[in-house]
Amino acid sequence: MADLKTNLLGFVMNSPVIGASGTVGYGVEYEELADFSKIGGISGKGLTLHGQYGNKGERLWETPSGLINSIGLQNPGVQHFIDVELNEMLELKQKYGTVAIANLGGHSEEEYVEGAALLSESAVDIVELNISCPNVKVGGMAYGVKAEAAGEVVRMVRAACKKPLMVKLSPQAENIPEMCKAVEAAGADAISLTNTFQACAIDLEKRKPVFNNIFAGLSGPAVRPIALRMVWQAVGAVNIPVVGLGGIATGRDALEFIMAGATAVQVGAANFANPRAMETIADEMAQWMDAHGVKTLEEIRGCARNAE
Amino acid sequence: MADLKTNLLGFVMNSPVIGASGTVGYGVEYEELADFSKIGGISGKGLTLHGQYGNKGERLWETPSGLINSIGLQNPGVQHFIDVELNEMLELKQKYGTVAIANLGGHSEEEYVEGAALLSESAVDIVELNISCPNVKVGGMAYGVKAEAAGEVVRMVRAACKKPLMVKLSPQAENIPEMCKAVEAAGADAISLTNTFQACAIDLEKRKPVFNNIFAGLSGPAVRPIALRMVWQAVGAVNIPVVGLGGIATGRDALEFIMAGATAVQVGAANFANPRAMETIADEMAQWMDAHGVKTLEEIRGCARNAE
Amino acid sequence: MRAACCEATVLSHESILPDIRLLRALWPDREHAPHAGQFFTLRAWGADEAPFLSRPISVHKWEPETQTIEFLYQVIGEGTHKIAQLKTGDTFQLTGPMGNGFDIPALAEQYHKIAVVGGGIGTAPMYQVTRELAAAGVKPDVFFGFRDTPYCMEEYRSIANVVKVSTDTGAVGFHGFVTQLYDPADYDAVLICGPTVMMKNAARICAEKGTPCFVSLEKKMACGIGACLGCTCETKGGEGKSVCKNGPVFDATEVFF
Amino acid sequence: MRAACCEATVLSHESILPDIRLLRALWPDREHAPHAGQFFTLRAWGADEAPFLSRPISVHKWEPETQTIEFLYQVIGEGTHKIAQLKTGDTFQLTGPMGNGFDIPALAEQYHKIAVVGGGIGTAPMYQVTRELAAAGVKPDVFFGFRDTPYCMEEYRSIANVVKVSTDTGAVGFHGFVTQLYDPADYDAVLICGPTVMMKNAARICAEKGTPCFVSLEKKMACGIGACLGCTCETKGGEGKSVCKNGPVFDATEVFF
Ligand SMILES: Cc1cc2nc3c(=O)[nH]c(=O)nc-3n(C[C@H](O)[C@H](O)[C@H](O)COP(=O)(O)OP(=O)(O)OC[C@H]3O[C@@H](n4cnc5c(N)ncnc54)[C@H](O)[C@@H]3O)c2cc1C
Ligand SMILES: Cc1cc2nc3c(=O)[nH]c(=O)nc-3n(C[C@H](O)[C@H](O)[C@H](O)COP(=O)(O)OP(=O)(O)OC[C@H]3O[C@@H](n4cnc5c(N)ncnc54)[C@H](O)[C@@H]3O)c2cc1C
Ligand SMILES: Cc1cc2nc3c(=O)[nH]c(=O)nc-3n(C[C@H](O)[C@H](O)[C@H](O)COP(=O)(O)O)c2cc1C
Ligand SMILES: Cc1cc2nc3c(=O)[nH]c(=O)nc-3n(C[C@H](O)[C@H](O)[C@H](O)COP(=O)(O)O)c2cc1C
Ligand code: FES
Ligand code: FES
Repeated sequence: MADLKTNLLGFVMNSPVIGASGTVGYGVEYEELADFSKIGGISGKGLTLHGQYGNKGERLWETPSGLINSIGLQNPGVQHFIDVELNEMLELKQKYGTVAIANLGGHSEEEYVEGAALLSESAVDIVELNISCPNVKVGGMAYGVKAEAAGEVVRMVRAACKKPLMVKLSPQAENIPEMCKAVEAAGADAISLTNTFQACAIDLEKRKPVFNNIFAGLSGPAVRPIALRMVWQAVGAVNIPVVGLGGIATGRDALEFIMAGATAVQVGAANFANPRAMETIADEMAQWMDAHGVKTLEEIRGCARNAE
Repeated sequence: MADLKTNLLGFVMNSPVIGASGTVGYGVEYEELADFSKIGGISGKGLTLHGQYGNKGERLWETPSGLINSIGLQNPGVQHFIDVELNEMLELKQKYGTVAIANLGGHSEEEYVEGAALLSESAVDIVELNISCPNVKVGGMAYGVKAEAAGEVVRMVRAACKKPLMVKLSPQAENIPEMCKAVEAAGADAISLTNTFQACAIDLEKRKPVFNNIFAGLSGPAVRPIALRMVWQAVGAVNIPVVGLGGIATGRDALEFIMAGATAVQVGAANFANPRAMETIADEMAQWMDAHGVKTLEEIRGCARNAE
Repeated sequence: MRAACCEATVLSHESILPDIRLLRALWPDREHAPHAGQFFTLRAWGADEAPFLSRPISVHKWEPETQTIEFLYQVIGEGTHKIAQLKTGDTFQLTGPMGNGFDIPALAEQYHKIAVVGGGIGTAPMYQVTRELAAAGVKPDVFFGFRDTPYCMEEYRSIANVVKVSTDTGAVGFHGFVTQLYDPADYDAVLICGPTVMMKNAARICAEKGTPCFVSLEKKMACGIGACLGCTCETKGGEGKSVCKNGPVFDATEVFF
Repeated sequence: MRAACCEATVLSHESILPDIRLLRALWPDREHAPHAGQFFTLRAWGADEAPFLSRPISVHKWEPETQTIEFLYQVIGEGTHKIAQLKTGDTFQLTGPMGNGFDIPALAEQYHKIAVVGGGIGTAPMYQVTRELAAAGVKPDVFFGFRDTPYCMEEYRSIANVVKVSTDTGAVGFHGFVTQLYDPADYDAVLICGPTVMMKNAARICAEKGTPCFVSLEKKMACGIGACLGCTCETKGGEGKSVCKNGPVFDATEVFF
């Protein structure tokens, strides 16, 4: 049987399949639905220093093979997370070994730093710095576009945070390789990409944009080929691990990212079409590996780059 | 009955629906399949000064609600186009009124200028300058990313070309509004966007990228929400007409672009799923308009921006 | 007890009206039995097929002995059209039970005169509600409003005290709004499911009369289990609650304010 | 005469082998009649459903009197699986005829001893080819290779001179390659459709013996009508040709070099 064990920043995960931030709550919500022993980790819903309600108006919109969301980082705040939700994540970890990842957003550099400092003192395993949320008007996104701005905020967070730091990139980055290099240079331990793609939908009957913010974030299988391209670029640009995501819905999808060089993968929107998507993806990866005589992911990680 | 007549750069088209470059040959290929009296114009296959074979290896790959292509601007060259294919386009125009658009790519500024100068002397109606093809290694793409580079090449082509000039943008542009402003300032008469999205696919069995160039261009309904967002940004950034495209497959899709402010739309990949897509889209637009008491496109063009 | 995700089998599938269907399915998971006001998400198409999201439908009736669940639903768009294609013996993806539902034991203990109010397809969950109330010893009065043609009303006679119907067209029963059928002052509590305007109206009248009112809300849902925050509704406290997890049933004063 | 896009009706649909199907459909467009070696694209699913592209299938048999077209195809992946679901009376999107096909009148006039060679599902177009050749007065010799089990061979007896079969497993007929069944030197022309390696091999032997050889190529196709340049094959001249429009039938020396 193929061994899916995956070492991410020193944590040995049961599989490379991580629940993507914002789609799996803090893990417990899915506990009875999926076999967590096959899930590598959970990235919790994106946090901001202070809790917030998120966006008003429409929050979800279906598109061909995709979903646009405009949640707007609704969350209970970092301290509440540490007091309550983190403990649930750690219980899951104890039971199943799922690595606990805190996803941190922010509206200013100060907020990022303060939130990261709090998480630094918590029992969370990894901090995923979200510099890429397209759904908050101020902040988030700005850092996701310009490499210098991203490097700056990562440097400040790095200084404030002793936890392994994974920086989550936006597909709106002006230049993916430069962005990757900037966050690596600023002290990131890993990179995850991509967050959602800035998108728009118009409600014909109302003759106005579906979302109050006009733009919102597209994800799901529709974006997978673009996300895979960006992951390919990221792996080529840096020496730190790259966690790939964007539209992964099957074991074959996940293996494409692994063959492009990703250390692990995250699964977001696919959880909505199949609540057992994460488990199914891990199973399908193992099946493919078994059928092809591949024993560990090391044997195939990055193999598609050999011809490069 | 709703009137779909659309004025694009002085040409009154039967409908706002234009066949997108590279997907409808030079029009004649589709003549027996679709009712051309409902089609506004045809943008011919992308030309380069000298004819070229295009890319070797896999050229087509299906993805969820999308298609990745790596044609690589196979074309007979500008002069051959003027001597042969343009005449076919003009025959169509005579029969049905479909505006003849020449799509021009290039590998260097000199090539762009030389090609544009030849087209300037031809009987073509509009020149669509493709500064955005993701499938040619040198050129094309470079101009599509940086606003200054784009402005520069548009300025040179503008000087060499008396024809109405529509500049076709890439979704890989670092900054869509800045890009739009740069090409407007450089003399573009209209903007069309988007071209295909740079994407990647990996063949698991071969354990290598599907395409020889590793990356190729994604289009089809999958990308529509992103393309619509960019078209929204473009309309907000410039005062010249914007022609929207990317994943349009139904009348409703086309109307979203019109409500975002697009003057006309182009239809690409959808022609492959339904050879009568262009005609069907025009019919569906008219049906929606009839059902909603909308008599002309002017009544609704850009209406979704009113709340802005 | 959280939700399970199972392959359910269609036992029967009836057309009640041109756009109304009654789907009976075998719910294989005995451990996850639903109660009144809860819902399931249904998916009668592949994970890779449109629509992207599964569709939430309330429990119309649940028979624990036979593990049979009934869904009463309206065919509206792509998702319900695909569900409507299911034939006896077909299987489909069923996830649930989800949501808090109505807390029938608590309601039956606290209140003695209960009005069950439904509008249109919002009557769907009210059958299980009425049954459970009756079983708990509190036969409610039932007031349903429809546009033109009432449906699935037969079985209420034995489990309700009173059953009254209104229609917008006057075709059947009282010609007018369902809210005109009863006076909240006569009741200890009012339970409502229907179009948002109707619920808001009914809740306002209840508030005026000081009668506790519980409403079952609808929001577009992605996960159905409180994980995505796609279905958040505004609450008086301002913090927002997930309709799928903290609801769909809310004290009306919490969500209409 | 270019292609038309019509809704075609299934007249019958047979399983020949577990993965081989024979689909008979009514092609409504009399003006666009196909000939041997041409193909249609089939779409038994919505324009908004996967797979994105329609699937090209050759004309196995065309009966002008009844406007009946037959497709013999192998169920391989998503597209052919969906086509395989079609039942008698169903309609589907059929576009064609496409491609040059074999120029039977010219072939029959120029050549008198013709070998028709097919490999596996590559035999599908060869039935119409053989019929048209016979009708033009040149009954060909037919040589087909299969992996294990030949299919749809019965009707060749009356329209071919000789019919010989080889199988990879030796289960039926000659145990070996189809190229071992005949000597190109005995023929004025060889017409081939089958796996690329097989065609290349056969074409090489023909070239050695100086026998003209025509091959029917396969390439992934998007438009099928020469508009997208997705199906370009390399040609001796270097300019590249569209398999869908300039082919699928080529003089072997043009494409295998
Ligand atoms: C908790 C709950 C219980 C429900 N119970 C019933 C019931 O018992 N009987 C019944 O007929 N209907 C019920 N509904 C409504 C039902 O979910 C929608 O009618 C259905 O989703 C429409 O889907 P569609 O694809 O057919 O139509 P669409 O055209 O896709 O959508 C029509 C409308 O349905 C709603 N809708 C669409 N997708 C979703 C989604 N993923 N989640 C929630 N709402 C959505 C939206 O308001 C949308 O505008 C319930 C909804 C909720 C939230
Ligand atoms: C001109 C022509 C005539 C053909 N005639 C026949 C025939 O008579 N009988 C028959 O069984 N098969 C025929 N084929 C092959 C048939 O088109 C493929 O088997 C079919 O497209 C497979 O689709 P799928 O979705 O089932 O499998 P997939 O798993 O999607 O694809 C399997 C393989 O089929 C080919 N293929 C996929 N999509 C296309 C496409 N859009 N265009 C062309 N090839 C594609 C590719 O090589 C792919 O690797 C013909 C192909 C061509 C080009
Ligand atoms: C409903 C929803 C909420 C999300 N919330 C967050 C978030 O809070 N923080 C974050 O970094 N990403 C968030 N994302 C982005 C996902 O984590 C992921 O990056 C993106 O959806 C792409 O992956 P997918 O295609 O597998 O969904 C959210 C996505 C969705 C669909
Ligand atoms: C097969 C194919 C070939 C294309 N060739 C060209 C081209 O030569 N020049 C160009 O500007 N765009 C080309 N495009 C891009 C389309 O014109 C269009 O911009 C893109 O496909 C997005 O539209 P769609 O989603 O409707 O296909 C091509 C697209 C496809 C699918
Ligand atoms: S639907 Fe996901 S939180 Fe309610
Ligand atoms: S398939 Fe489009 S040119 Fe051949």
